[in-house]
Amino acid sequence: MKVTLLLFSVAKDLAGFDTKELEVPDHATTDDVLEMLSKLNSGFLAWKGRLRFAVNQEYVPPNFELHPGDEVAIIPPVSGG
Amino acid sequence: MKVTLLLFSVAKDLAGFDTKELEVPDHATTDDVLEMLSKLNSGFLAWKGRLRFAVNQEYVPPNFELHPGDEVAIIPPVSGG
Amino acid sequence: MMIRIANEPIDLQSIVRSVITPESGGINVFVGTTRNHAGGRSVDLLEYEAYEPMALKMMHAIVEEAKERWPLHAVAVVHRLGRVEVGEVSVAIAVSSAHRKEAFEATRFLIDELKRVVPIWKREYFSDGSVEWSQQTDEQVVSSNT
Amino acid sequence: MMIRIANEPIDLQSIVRSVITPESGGINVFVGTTRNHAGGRSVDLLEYEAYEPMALKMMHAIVEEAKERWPLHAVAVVHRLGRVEVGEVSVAIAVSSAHRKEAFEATRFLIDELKRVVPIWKREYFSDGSVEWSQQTDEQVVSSNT
Repeated sequence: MKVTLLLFSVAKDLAGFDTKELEVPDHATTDDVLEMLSKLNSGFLAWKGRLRFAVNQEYVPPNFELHPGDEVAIIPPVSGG
Repeated sequence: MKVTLLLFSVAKDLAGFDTKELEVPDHATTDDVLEMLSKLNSGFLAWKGRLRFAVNQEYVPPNFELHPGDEVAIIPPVSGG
Repeated sequence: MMIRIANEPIDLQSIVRSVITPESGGINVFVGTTRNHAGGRSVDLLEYEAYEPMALKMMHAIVEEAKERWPLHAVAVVHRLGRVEVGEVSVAIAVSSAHRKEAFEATRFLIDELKRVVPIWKREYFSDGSVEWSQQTDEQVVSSNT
Repeated sequence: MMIRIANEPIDLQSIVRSVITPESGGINVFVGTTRNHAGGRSVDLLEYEAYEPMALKMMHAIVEEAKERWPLHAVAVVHRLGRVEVGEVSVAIAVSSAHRKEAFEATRFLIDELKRVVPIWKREYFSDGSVEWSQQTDEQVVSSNT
């Protein structure tokens, strides 16, 4: 299935892109996405504990299951204000 | 001795004036001033516990002794803000 | 340090700008406006009077106390006098600090202290035509119908 | 309810005016400005980016939560994006209530929550030429020299 991946801040810098149509296995989870990214750049491993995921613009619990067409965003520690 | 009396808010309304050169006995205190005003308008008695005095633009303790030329102000409950 | 009594409308932008420093990370601002009710009764207008020289002295004194208690960068306190319509600004206090916690605490302290010690009085013009000195603390109301 | 992401300088007067209602007695405002230092190093400029649709959703969500917790009259939250010079306003939050206590508490809650959950990131342009994503909590700094 296809999901849309959005990356911001340090995650964007680590990946080298800010948005991508991603092909993932059925029932893939946010952990699986992070694993795919870690293969691209092992720097993601060091950030693992501090990256949150949002699916369709809502924060989701760890290892959240994805569905076709989901908008999946990686949210590094926010620093607004 | 002479002091300058300033009245504000309800105290001004009770006295009917806002400033007066007042002749008081030597060693007169703020309590003595309030007693003089109470003779002018007994309405001051009801307010006694809630009127503060300032002498030369500083709050003073109860029954504070006055000196010639003092600027004596009666400060009803303030309501700025 | 902008500490003043104003006879004209208060300009918030200039008050906030006066406390911004390059070191400041957090600015807190309290704005008091005229309410359309007091003690359950409808109010049309407020009128403020002050013992001006002492009011300014006390405003400086409470600012000095706030600066002793918290590491502040700058403070502004402006209070309006005269007639103030419903919805208009009667008082504005702005405080800047490196961190927001201190700015919040100092602003709260300053408005609480201002209301406690600064010799300023407001007269409420009620919709029923009566005019009274404000009784902030549910104290006996002295009427002065005009 | 003024809840926006702004690409232009923030106008404080209009933000405060947007929360004044005839019933309001106390308005509290938090203003965040760009500081000239971070972690002991000199900063020239900040640049903010956001996950905009989610940032707006979260801004609405925290405002709704504040309105459930406190009896508020009106709330405004505006965050700036893009380059913000030292001393310029990056965020402004204004809250009106009948009494000041609630306005102070709700404003404090809103800026704390905004900094915790709203997906906005700032990049610090240091005077030494390096550019880094801000690490608010003394976390490991990831450098991205440009």
